[in-house]
Amino acid sequence: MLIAQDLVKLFPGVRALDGASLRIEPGSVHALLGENGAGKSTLIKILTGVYRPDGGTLSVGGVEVHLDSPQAASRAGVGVVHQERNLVPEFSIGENIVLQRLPAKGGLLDRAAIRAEAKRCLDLLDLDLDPDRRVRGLPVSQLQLIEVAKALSMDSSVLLLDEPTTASTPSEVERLFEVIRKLRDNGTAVLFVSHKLEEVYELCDTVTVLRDGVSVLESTPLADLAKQDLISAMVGRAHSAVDLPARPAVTAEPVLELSAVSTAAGHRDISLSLRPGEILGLYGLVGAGRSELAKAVLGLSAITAGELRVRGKAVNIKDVRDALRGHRIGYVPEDRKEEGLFLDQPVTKNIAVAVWDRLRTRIGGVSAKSERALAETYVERLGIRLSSTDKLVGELSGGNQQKVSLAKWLAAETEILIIDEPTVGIDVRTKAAFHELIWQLATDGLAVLLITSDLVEMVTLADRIVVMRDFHVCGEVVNDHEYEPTSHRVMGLIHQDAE
Amino acid sequence: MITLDARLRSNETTLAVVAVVGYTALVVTSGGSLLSGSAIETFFAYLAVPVLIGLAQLVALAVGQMNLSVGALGGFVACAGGVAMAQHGVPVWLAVPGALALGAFVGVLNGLLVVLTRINGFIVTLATMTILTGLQYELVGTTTVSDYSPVLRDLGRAAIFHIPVVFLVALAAAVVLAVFLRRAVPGRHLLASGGNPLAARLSGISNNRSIVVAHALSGLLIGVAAVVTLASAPGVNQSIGGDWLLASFAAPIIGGVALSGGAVSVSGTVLAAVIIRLVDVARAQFSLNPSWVNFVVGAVVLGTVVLTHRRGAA
Amino acid sequence: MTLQVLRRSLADQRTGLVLLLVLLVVVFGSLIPTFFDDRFVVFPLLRDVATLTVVGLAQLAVLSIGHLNIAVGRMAAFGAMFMGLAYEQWHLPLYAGLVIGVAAGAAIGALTGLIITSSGVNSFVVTLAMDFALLGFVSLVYSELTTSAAFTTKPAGMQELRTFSLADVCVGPVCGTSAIPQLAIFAVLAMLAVGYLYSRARTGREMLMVGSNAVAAELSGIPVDRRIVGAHALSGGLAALAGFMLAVTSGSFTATIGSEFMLPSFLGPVLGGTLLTGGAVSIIGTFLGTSLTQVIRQGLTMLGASVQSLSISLGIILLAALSLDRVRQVISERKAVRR
Amino acid sequence: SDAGQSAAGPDKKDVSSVKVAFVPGGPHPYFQPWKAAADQVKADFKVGGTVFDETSQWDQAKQNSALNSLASQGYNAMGIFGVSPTDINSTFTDLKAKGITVASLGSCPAGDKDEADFCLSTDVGEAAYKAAKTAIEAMNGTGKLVHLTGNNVDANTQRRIAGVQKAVDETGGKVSILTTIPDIDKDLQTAQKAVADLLSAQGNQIQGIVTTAYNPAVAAAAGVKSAGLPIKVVAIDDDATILAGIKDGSVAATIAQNPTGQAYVGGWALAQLATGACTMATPGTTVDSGSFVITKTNVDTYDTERKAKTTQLTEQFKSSVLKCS
Ligand SMILES: Nc1ncnc2c1ncn2[C@@H]1O[C@H](COP(=O)(O)OP(=O)(O)OP(=O)(O)O)[C@@H](O)[C@H]1O
Ligand SMILES: Nc1ncnc2c1ncn2[C@@H]1O[C@H](COP(=O)(O)OP(=O)(O)OP(=O)(O)O)[C@@H](O)[C@H]1O
Ligand SMILES: [Mg+2]
Ligand SMILES: [Mg+2]
Repeated sequence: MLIAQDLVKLFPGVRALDGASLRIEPGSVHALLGENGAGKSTLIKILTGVYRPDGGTLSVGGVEVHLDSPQAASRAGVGVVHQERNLVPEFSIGENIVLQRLPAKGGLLDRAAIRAEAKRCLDLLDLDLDPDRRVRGLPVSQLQLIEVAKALSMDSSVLLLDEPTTASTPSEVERLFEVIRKLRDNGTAVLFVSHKLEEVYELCDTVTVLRDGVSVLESTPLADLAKQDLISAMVGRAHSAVDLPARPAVTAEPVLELSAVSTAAGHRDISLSLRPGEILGLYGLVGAGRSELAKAVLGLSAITAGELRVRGKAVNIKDVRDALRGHRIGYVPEDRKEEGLFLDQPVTKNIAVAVWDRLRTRIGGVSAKSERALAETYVERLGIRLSSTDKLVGELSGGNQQKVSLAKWLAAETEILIIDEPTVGIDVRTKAAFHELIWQLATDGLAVLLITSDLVEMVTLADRIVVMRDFHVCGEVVNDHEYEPTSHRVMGLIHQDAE
Repeated sequence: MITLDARLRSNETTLAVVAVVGYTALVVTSGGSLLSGSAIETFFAYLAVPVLIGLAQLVALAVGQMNLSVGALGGFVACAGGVAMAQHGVPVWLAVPGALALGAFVGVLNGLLVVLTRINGFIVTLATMTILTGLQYELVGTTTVSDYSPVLRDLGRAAIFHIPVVFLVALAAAVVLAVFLRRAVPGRHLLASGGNPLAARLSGISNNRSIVVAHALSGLLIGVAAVVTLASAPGVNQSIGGDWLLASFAAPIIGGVALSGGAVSVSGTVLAAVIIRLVDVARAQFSLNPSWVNFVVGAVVLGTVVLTHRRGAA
Repeated sequence: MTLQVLRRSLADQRTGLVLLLVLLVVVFGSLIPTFFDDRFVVFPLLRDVATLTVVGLAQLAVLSIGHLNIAVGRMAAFGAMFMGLAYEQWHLPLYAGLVIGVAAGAAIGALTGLIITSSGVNSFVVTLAMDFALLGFVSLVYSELTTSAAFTTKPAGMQELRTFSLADVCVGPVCGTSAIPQLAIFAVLAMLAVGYLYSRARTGREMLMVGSNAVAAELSGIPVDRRIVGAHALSGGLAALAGFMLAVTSGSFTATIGSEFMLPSFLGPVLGGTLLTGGAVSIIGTFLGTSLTQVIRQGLTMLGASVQSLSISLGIILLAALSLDRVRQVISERKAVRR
Repeated sequence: SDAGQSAAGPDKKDVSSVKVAFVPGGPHPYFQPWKAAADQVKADFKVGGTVFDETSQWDQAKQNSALNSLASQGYNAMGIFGVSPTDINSTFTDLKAKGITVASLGSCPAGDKDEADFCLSTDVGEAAYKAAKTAIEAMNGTGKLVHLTGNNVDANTQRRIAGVQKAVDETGGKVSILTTIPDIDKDLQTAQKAVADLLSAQGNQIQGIVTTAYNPAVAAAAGVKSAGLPIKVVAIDDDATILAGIKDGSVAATIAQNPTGQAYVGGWALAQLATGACTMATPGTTVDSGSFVITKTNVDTYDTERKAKTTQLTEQFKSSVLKCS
């Protein structure tokens, strides 16, 4: 149905695609896998006319096509959800959904038609949103689903989904999968990109794996492949997830304690404590107030009651600078593009920004040489893929960007590190490397507060798991690193609270 | 959570309240003379150009562009129209559409330059501003051209129930523009390009076209402002348009238009122009030294900015 | 290695500016026999370039954080007013007055920054309002304190600063050239200081990061509000310095100092590659951009251009220069890809 | 005139070696007669060349740059209308230090000192006084007067305000100034708006308007006419628009100045000084170039009076201002 043959795409200094081929059949869900920076998003952008290939051919329904604009792609029946959010903030949900084909009557917008069409697409996803509501201010998970609705509105015969589930709750994911299956059964060809192999096995029929821009596995039935085969195809060598050894029990005095803390953001009566060398997990469904709590600890929203103690002393943290300098607390934010990175700045500055004081020469200026050396250390340590540390962070792939965001805080050498959703959109190998890294950092004495919505990750890493719901703590689980029982207890806490 | 929409709306309400309170205060202190027909006429007659140039800037801001050539283009078009009629005998029915077309044409050039060279619109319009200023001087030198179409000039002074025709023209332009931006497909495309250019592109909207359309509309509105000037000014000379630039920004920005594009308020812009006009009237009424007026206006705006926008939970 | 240097310099906007500048100087020099006359052409030209480079730096300071300073000219007038006061009313020596004026400029800049950070309102709006307030305030002070709307007292050394060149600076028997005005030293010092700030000093680098992404800066422990206030204070201080240089050049401290600063304040930095969106500045570029516009103006004036053809040609050359730059960029991108 | 022939002698340069530049403050109708006068100077006095350069655009820095460019091109005598009256002395000093003969034309430097060789200009205070007097006369000596003028922070504006004040003071309270509106000369629409607002707020209290700047004059004439109020407008200069206003009655009178005389006589005197044929009797002397009240009665003939003044100016220079060998 849709056939891509030997696609090549060059960016300044990078061969993003170097002979990628792929064949998507109607009535099936095709997985596109690969490490960060393998070229998945680039391939999708070529299939949707955003980029023009520097080589290779495309055909839809047996006819060779040249998709030189997004319109051309949608005319050819290709619909897409890109990895980055692409909504117009000041427009209504409805208008965003039908933006590609705004219905008009007598030269003016047909609002009723917009509302009806938007409602239809939202209903498909079981989303109860008012089509007239403005998009600005909606939470990320809903934005992602609105993008899916937008893709559905095109009734395309080929649907490309680039990591559509990174921000979704399990139930939202389930709902999305049902819709995808229904589309598949109606003959739509679906391409699905994800780093979560469980999802891939649950949903997909065939698979293509990209490595460094080349298809190393092309349109192969998924049923024939074991998880291990996929992973080794992606990483190019046999890869076994290291089982992280158990870590010694921590007995040191807590370095960070919250007792009965309420915040201006709406938290009520939150108590928890974190010791050096410990990984404390903070679990909850999206919107439970975990990121907000981290920001309250950093002084970004006021603590209205209760006490925050650092190393035993009650403190009043003013801002991130105070947290970093006065208390050695760091925070790796979840939204790397908006909060973590300086996209138009080079990797060096992004990594060194918090430690310029340390890199000063005798006469007082920041030394570019030691800055570069520092950056190179962490580029190597985290395996960040780039041609030069002078490269702008915005030109890196999503996973590598996330690594830069973490590198900044590792470079800052804090004693307490809050890490928020560290592996969203990160490939398996990098993810394992991240886990190992975090584990090692904790073993070396760092106190880690880990916020993640990935329960597997939580069970892999955390020593204890504090469960949050609606801006308060509903319980704590000691992690025995067995997925089944621990996850049951965590979910149990969430649900018990709901009743 | 307050959405931007609600904030815009509340901004418009505030502006409306300020305008009404200000006007009432001036009426009371003038002993009611501001309610006389001729006073009302004067009030609105000089509102037409500020509204039009504010709207011209608004359209450019809508796509995230700036148009620094508003004043220079307005002056150039007005002088071109005046010279064409007075010195080359071009009839008014030809000169007026010609002036509008000239404005739109230069607007299109601005847009094309931005799109083709990919130079920041700020710089492109800065350059065209310089060029147009030169052209305007080339046209009229240091003279004031005033002996053109009596029909047009009568129209410039005409009023219906003491509402000047030129103001009605500006108001009509505002209404058409509001409908265009709210309801017409090209208008929505323009705002989408301003609000999120990448999203617009991925949805098949040509940002380049949006930019050209926005500049063309901006030029067209300036053309209307130039025609209004031709009709109502005592004549046109090299100084016409000299004070349009800052005024064109002041109205939309006070009116709540985002500099970054995508969020506009036509009614806010019109209301802001009214408020700025009230300051002029107050100055005349109380014989204020313009230095004091400038100082007080600046200080009051700064004061309100600090008091009303205290960055709290936002 | 050399290839890489070559490629990098080809991709640099400033290379284009230098080439264009050299080209224009050669063209004007061959068309106008007196173009290199150091007393009447080069000296005054460099004096203007020096002043306007400082004006450009004043705008660059706020562009670095992604802000604008519409009041740059009026801040110059404000600072210059204090210098005039210092000389005429307080009878202070030249450099004491300079320090007071620059401090006053920095203070009004800092106040602007504080208003922006405490209100969260766009810098365009705040500096526009500040422009109005200062326009009124400065006029009021001048009409209150002077009869001819200017402070005309010249402290010792001011006249010399106006006319002296490097020829008056001698190290032993070796003297400098008479083409370079002493006033240019202020611009060089300002460029060095600002250059050091943005490339080496933590404060300046943090300003750039604020310009690049203010939220990320806040979350990286950068005191964003303080950096914003700092950038505006720097802008005000540099504007005041430019006001001083203009007053020295023209002869007295008047309320209209700086009223022509707005356009050049943007032209220099932007032609030189400073982004309007923040996060990247070029100090040398600002100097080159300013030189380019002044050389064009000078050359055209000497070729006998009339008022109108002067503006028309200036606009067209600007557009052409920038379009050429765009072409060069496209070519260097292509080269990089086809490697 | 045969004045040019007087330049001859061993230590004196030939008059053809003198090139005279006329540099106004910026583009303005007032200076347009300088252009023709410059050509006349070249033709009549056989100087090496004349030029009219209005590229200053009302910016002292740009004017200085234009002056330096002209100097580099060999112009060794300059008649200058300084943009900034308080700064122009510095410019004069610079030019004189470089051996250039300088006249301040059309406006004198602020303060008591004039660094130029001489200043030949309208006495702006005197002209404003005359204008106010004319307005008061037209108002039949009683009522309220409004003064519209240009840039408030300009020494000349202050002189004009003082001139108007003097005329009003002389009425012993019969006439008072209702308001003085400065800063409305930048552009025509600002002036128009200010006039309209003034008339609409206080129009029925005003008997006379005196304007001492160009755009307010054009705006006031049109504004009063369209408002149909019995206000007497006295304007400035003799631009075609204003003369038309006098003819149709919307302008009661205007005060013409003598730009032609300034440039013509000034150009001649500059040439004499530059060749060394003459020196200043008192360096830095100020000479009034004259101002003339134009009303409906003399609108067609005032130029004769002005030409007479120009002839008289030449005589005055020959007899007392210059000292010729
Ligand atoms: N606009 C661009 N300019 C320059 N390089 C780019 C650009 N877009 C992508 N690249 C580079 O192309 C390569 C492929 O990137 P791509 O985004 O396709 O990876 P991906 O497989 O989607 O990774 P991820 O899983 O992290 O999203 C990367 O090396 C990236 O740095
Ligand atoms: N349904 C919702 N509608 C609007 N805003 C929401 C909603 N859910 C959450 N938010 C916003 O999200 C923020 C709280 O979520 P926060 O990001 O702290 O939670 P979290 O548990 O960290 O979730 P996540 O896993 O997404 O980070 C608040 O700012 C809240 O206003
Ligand atoms: Mg991707
Ligand atoms: Mg979160």
